[in-house]
Amino acid sequence: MNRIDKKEAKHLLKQMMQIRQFEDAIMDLMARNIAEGGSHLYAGEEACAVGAMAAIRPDDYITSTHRGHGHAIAKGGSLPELMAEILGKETGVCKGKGGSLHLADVSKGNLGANGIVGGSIGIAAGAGLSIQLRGTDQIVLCFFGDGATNTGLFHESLNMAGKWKLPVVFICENNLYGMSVSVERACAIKDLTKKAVPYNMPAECCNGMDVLAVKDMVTKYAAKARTGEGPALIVCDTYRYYGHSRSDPRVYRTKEEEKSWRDRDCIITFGRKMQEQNILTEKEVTDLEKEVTAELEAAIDFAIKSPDPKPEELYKDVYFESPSS
Amino acid sequence: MNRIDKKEAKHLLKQMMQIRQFEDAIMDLMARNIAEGGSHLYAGEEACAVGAMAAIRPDDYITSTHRGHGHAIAKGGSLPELMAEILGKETGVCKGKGGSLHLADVSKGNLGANGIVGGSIGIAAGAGLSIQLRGTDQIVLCFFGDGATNTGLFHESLNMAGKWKLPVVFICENNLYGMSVSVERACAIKDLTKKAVPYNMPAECCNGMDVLAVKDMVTKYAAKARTGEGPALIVCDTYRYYGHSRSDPRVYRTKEEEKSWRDRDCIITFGRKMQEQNILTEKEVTDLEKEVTAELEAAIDFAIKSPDPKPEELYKDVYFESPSS
Amino acid sequence: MREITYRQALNEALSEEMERDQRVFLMGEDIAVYGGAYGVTLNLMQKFGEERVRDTAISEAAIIGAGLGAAITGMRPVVEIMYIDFMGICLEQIGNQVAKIRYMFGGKTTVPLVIRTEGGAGRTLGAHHSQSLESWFLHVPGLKVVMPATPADAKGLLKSAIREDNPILFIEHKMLYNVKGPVPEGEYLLPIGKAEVKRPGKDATVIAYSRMLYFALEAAKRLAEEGIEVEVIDPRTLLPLDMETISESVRKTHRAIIVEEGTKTGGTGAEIGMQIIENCFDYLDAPVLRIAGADVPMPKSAVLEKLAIPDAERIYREIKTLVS
Amino acid sequence: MREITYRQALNEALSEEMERDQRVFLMGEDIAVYGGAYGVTLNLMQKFGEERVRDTAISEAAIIGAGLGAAITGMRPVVEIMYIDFMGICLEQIGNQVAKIRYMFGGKTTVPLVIRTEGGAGRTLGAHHSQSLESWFLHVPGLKVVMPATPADAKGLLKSAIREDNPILFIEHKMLYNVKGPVPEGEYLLPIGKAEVKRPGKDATVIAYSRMLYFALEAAKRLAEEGIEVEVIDPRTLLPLDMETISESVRKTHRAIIVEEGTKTGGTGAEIGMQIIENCFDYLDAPVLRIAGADVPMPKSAVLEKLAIPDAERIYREIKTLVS
Ligand SMILES: Cc1ncc(C[n+]2csc(CCOP(=O)(O)OP(=O)(O)O)c2C)c(N)n1
Ligand SMILES: Cc1ncc(C[n+]2csc(CCOP(=O)(O)OP(=O)(O)O)c2C)c(N)n1
Ligand SMILES: [Mg+2]
Ligand SMILES: [Mg+2]
Repeated sequence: MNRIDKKEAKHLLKQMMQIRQFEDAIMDLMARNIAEGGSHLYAGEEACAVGAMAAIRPDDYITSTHRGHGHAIAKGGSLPELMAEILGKETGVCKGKGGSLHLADVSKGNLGANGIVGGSIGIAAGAGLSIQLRGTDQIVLCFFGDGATNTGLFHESLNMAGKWKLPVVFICENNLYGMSVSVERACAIKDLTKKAVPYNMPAECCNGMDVLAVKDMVTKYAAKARTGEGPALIVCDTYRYYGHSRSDPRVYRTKEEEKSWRDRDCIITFGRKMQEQNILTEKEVTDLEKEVTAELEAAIDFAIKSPDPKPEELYKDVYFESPSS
Repeated sequence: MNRIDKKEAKHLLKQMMQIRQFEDAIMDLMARNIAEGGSHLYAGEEACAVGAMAAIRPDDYITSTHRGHGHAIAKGGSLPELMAEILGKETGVCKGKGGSLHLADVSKGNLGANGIVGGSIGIAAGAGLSIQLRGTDQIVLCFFGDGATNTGLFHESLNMAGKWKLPVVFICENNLYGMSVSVERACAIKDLTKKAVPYNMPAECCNGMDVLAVKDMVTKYAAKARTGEGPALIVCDTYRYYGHSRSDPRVYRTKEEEKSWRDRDCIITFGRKMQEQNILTEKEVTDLEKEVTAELEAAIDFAIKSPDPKPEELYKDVYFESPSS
Repeated sequence: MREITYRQALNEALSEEMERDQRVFLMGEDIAVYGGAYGVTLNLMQKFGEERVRDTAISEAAIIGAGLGAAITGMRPVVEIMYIDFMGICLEQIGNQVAKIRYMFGGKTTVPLVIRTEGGAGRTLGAHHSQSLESWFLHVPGLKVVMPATPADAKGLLKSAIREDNPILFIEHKMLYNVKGPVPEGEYLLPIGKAEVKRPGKDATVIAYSRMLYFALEAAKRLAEEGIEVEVIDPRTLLPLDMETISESVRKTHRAIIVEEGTKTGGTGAEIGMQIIENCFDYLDAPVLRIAGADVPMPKSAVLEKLAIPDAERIYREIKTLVS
Repeated sequence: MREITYRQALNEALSEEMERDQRVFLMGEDIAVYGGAYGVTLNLMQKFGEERVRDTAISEAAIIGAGLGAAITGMRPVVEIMYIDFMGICLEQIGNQVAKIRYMFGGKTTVPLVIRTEGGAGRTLGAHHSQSLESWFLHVPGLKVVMPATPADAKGLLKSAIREDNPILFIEHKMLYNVKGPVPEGEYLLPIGKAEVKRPGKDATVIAYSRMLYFALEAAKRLAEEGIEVEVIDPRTLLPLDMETISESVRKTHRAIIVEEGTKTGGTGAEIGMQIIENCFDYLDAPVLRIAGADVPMPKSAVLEKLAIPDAERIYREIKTLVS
């Protein structure tokens, strides 16, 4: 089933590797106290962001979450600028003011990570409404976690999108836990696609460890959204490898469970499959890995060497000041 | 199908008449500028409150809404005290501090009307949790409108109740509109029972113009809640006769629609049915009507003649002050 | 000049801006078919269609979130929250998202969003429909807070607000909608952030806004009859505050009184008062006086409601005591 | 006396009160299995079971609503909101329901509910996890607001809060959890609403709470080395405020400084400052000074974050300028 060509295979694999190495690097930078503050790492879930972004256009929008590095990279963010932002540097994509929880790049259609669980779901609906009012054929991908489906705003926004047939594809990255609380302990039901029932939109589950499965699923519903058929909910089953945050001892899950998911690692399985299908050679895969490592080293170097924001930046950007005033 | 006896028939009919006359009286008091401020009248929906309350015990709890006069009366509130409260008098059930939007009587299990749409649904969940923790076999009836099902708190609370199997029966009084916005224009779906799907609880629709239908439906789910089987959602189809509030010109609905619902009036149809079934005589019905009219006159008289709260009441009851302090 | 009501002035401002700029659209509960709980958006749906004047479900947080999403992707939404009392439902979206997004994004976006709402007591609606919660929003950097008192100010400030590239909370007062006054026709813009001296005087400076401006002016008139000339300033915009105009006045009069309808503790009087202390301490002959609402939830009873907020009589009395 | 951390002191208070009173139970996100984002509830689930220490879904509004429902039907809930930054999600429930229900019901119920949360900057978590939003809650009559700085105060005040029949917002500080101090074992109750002089002095009164208390004390020490003796008062409870203790001090020192971490405009310094003006105007030799956070969303950069909130050096400098 040679569904993709070499170029695309490389692109998908490379983005997943970029995200993985980016996250591993941050783990390391945190251990070395170079990266301060919290960072919710996306390692393990790469297939979701990469598969989803492969299904949309550069002028489409996304909204992201507290676990947003992967989305930012897959939506075309620059590794050095993103890394610098996470270190709070002047050269960061948000000038060091946003940080890990607020990675954003409106110019690339990334309407932002968000420190508030569920906090960007309304923004996604609004971007969809804006598209509808402006009459363009853009769409919005709205990412959020399983935990976010228990916030009120999730429901208010899906109702709005469902009622107005907004061009938004809602993508729930179901990694089984919201921090320490499992889906079973947080939600009255386990099958999260059911959460779309009140909103008159289709919902489907998909293997979030398989980048092509995600891509296909998002392609299907992106097309519907683009042609005015309205929103959908996709639930990607996935897993985060690291703890929720640095200090998380992960008492709420077992080593066996962790291993069972790592056995399905999205990068390894996809690399292997591409080789089995003779789309990529082993050498191409290892070369890609090396290429990404070099990119990451450069990005880290850039970020570390970048200056901190200047003190006067503190008061800048609170308000837009029109040139005339 | 003589399912009820004379005593109960009288009780149900009388409560519905009390509510109807209460609301009509307030309409009149507002026209005469004796009742100030807003009042959302329950006329037309009486079968919901009366049928529901007939299915529970005095030590059960309810939470109510901005349209809460009917619930307060059916939960055993005293007509003079309720009327006095609506006029803001010292003798009111809340000493004139709550008013129409905040009728409450914790001693009778009425945890309060609420000025915030959806605002009491979390309180209902909490009362259910309290029952569960205290280990009693009480239950909670949580009333709200169709419009409230679009608030975030509705969903957060139903999820909590569903997950923890709290003894709460959620009762949606679907009167087709949230203020001026019809269910069709506000909700992505028309069948509001679907809103329970994500919360692992049964949901059923019922004729909210038929007091016995409501009673039967609530009886069924109250029994389940009481025995630990968890919550349920009941959607009562009903209609409010007056506008949303005094100033509402009702441009969003037609005279024909209004008439079609009035043709199904809960008091008339129930009175007629009881006569057809030889449970009540015509005279008993008219006597009941007169009895209620007399009660209402006394209540209005009491309320009008009651004094306003004393100025020093302004600062009282903000905090509980322990006798020792 | 023709006289129209505060309600009509607002309606006209919305209508003119929607005609001028296709990107402007309205969204809120009961604003389209019903024309707004207080009638401010009457007939706009008929004029501009259901696409641009949208009734929403009862979902305040999503209304704000959607407004923000639209604002950062090319539209200029004006959203309505029916009562300021409901702000606690969507304050996260306003405080964390709307107001902070520009800063968090390193200045790489603008947020041309107007959030209209109304507040205030006077209709004996009780604790959930009578509040004056503007002071919460003074504590939200990134937001601007506008509170017009007169029909002309309402029009001029709303039109300017819609043209701003910063998010604005625009707070009307339920008891002012029927107030009439002269309002310029057509293009009429007032600067956001500029106070106005509504009555000149020399013996004390009274800062009052929204409905309280009327009570302050009434009190000032009575005081004038007794030879006490107070200067009455309406800040109109509470954030940012025009301290230049206020300080200039206080340095002249040596006394400052702030009148606000909201509950006193943590209210706007605290902030305005402290800014006066910081800017004019050496000029003050008396402590800055706060005349404010009682620190209680708003009671239903008309008698208690009246006692819970300042009125002209109380303002008159308190100023007289201060100045004498 | 044994020394334990602020975190341990809080944990001990919860544990003791749960043992003492079966009606006390805990509810919040990640408080049971995980033991709380900052570890305050560690091991309490193991001790008291999953019924009484409950993990919830991410549903802040329902957490507050359910806490209230339980509180008025016989329980004494202690609920946790993980960050004060999330309060905008549930402020409607706190402001309109929790705080007002007693009054609206004509005094016919009590609300024994404690809402624990934490705030503050210092961990470069950016704009959504670093705020100090206590001043919003000063404007909510019916609520009490407690903010302990020391481990002993944390224990004594939390135990008292749980025994109160009024709703209490109990605000901890993320940078204080590891701070150690002497804490009495067993029964130890401190009165809600009582300030404490943390360091006596005569040249100026510094009012500082939560983490800022430590910075103020550090500044005071440095000033003392230069012969300037400032009195440092920790109000501990912000609502109601112990103005007796504060006024007494200001009347003695003739100067007042308020230090707060939150953004300045509309902050607690405004309210405390105005109360000082109202109570001590004639005793003041200088304007009341507010030392507060910058009026900006909290930036991520560690360098900017440090500049955004007061520190000991800045407090020292500003007081020195004021006193000299
Ligand atoms: C409104 C809100 N509540 C709580 C938190 C704290 N918090 C941050 S991430 C998280 C878990 C989110 O779970 P989920 O949505 O499943 O995303 P995941 O972390 O699993 O990717 C929590 C509780 C928050 N940031 N915002
Ligand atoms: C949170 C909130 N939003 C808006 C309002 C204004 N409002 C009061 S009643 C109402 C309609 C409620 O509709 P529904 O829940 O169907 O109840 P009904 O009035 O039909 O009984 C609205 C929008 C409010 N009180 N609270
Ligand atoms: Mg998750
Ligand atoms: Mg309705």
